[in-house]
Amino acid sequence: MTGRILLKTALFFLIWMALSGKFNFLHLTIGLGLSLGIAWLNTWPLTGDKMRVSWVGVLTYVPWLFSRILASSIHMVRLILDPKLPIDPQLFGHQTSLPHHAAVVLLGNSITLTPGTITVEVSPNELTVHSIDPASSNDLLSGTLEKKVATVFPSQPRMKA
Amino acid sequence: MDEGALMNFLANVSLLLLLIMTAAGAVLVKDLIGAVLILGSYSFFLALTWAWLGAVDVAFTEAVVGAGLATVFFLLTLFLTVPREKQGQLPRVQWPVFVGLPLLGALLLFVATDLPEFGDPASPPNTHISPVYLENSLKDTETPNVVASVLMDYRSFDTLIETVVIFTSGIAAALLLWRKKS
Amino acid sequence: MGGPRRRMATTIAIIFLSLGLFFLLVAAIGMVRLPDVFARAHAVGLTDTMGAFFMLFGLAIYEGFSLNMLKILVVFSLLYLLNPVVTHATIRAALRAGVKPWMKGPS
Amino acid sequence: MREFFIFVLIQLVILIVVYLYRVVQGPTVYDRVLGLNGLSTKAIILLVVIGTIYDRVGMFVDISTGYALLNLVGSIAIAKYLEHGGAA
Repeated sequence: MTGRILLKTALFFLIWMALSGKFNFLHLTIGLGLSLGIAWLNTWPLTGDKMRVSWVGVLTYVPWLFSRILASSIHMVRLILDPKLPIDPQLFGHQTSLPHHAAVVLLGNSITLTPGTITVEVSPNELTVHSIDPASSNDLLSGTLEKKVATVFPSQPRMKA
Repeated sequence: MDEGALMNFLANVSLLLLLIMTAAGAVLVKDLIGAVLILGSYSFFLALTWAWLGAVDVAFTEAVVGAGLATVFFLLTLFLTVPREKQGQLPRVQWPVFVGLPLLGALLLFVATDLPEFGDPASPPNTHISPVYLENSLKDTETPNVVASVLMDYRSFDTLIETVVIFTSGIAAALLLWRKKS
Repeated sequence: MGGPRRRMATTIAIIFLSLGLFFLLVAAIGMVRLPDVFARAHAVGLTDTMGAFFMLFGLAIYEGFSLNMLKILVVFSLLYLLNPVVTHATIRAALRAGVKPWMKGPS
Repeated sequence: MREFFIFVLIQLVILIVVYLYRVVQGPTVYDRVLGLNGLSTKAIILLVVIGTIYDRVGMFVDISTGYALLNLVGSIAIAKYLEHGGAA
């Protein structure tokens, strides 16, 4: 617990120093106090349930997601500029078996971030997704996206209810 | 007019056109929520215009107050006043308020001790700004009263706009409160 | 000013900004053409992701390697973190308030 | 280069007008809110562009950071109230 707080404090303090760009005593003290406070709030017993994040997973996931965003953006541009406007919107539920709330949040955010699909409703086990045409939701339906999200959160006990 | 000046002019004109369009839209639109949202976008553009004019601090204030807080407050008012089956209720006052507000007041009082004494001859305004006005006002404005010259000459635009604002709000309040005697 | 590195950064910035403007233009067209809120949200997503990416990266590259570049990247990552949340909240409100999504076909 | 940035600025303003059309015209409230979201994203980009024109990016980027956060808070509040308010 203490270790996590200290780690987060160091991270927030680095961000503070990068953003403030001032290195006198007053600014550094305020920054240190604030980062300690925010780190403490972030490891609040109520919200900070155990979760492990694989940093290698994050580093591979972000570029992959970005390439998907680029591809679906180009698809979206073609759809919009097509004179016939060949869209075929659909609203469908998607069962997910991701082990953690944070993973579901990441999945939902990734879906919304990708042009062409939007998460409409979220519950721990099911996402309702609106997609603008069937091709846009390929990644989600084939389970690729979910597998990639699972690599960010390595195996851990199933969450409670 | 060289090319740079022309571009500058075009940027000015386009920003101002946006301002006028949004302001007119906020007045003309019949839907209340629509009007509030357009007013929010008007604040966005006002902030952008301030930024474009180089007044960054004013832009920041406008963004925070106009685009952020005012829109939310307007919407909140709308939703609390629109007649519905279940009337919105004001939240009950809770104990953090009783703890937090006195703390905030104490903090403000503590900070206020840092202010210079009233009429202190060594305070920054009295050593830097006032002498300049006192020395130059007669020469600049040829008005014997210094207060009048500061209000009506040095910050004449501010005074003018402030008067307009107070006048407008006075008219609005009178229109709202005025009733014909039956 | 001057120097081949500077000139290259400027060229890349111009290319990126033009690409960003293109994506923003397409998103604006989509905003007008698409039939309902749900479909338009996809167009806004296009603005939020690709438009912001190209514009802000172009500006960051033009700025050169400095604290300002870092700050622009912070704004950029902030946009990527926050915009999905905003879009999701709006669309969820629309669906919960009973707006029917536009569907293709005879209905 | 300054001319190019001002050109970008004018282009952005023209694109903003399209979003404004959606805010004014939008058949439902949600269209308007959506238009406002897209608009504020563009306002953030526009602020950074203005900062680059004036060569004071540091200051303007700070504003746009605040803008992005405020936009989040405002939009979430609006969405929250629209959710059980319905179209008014």
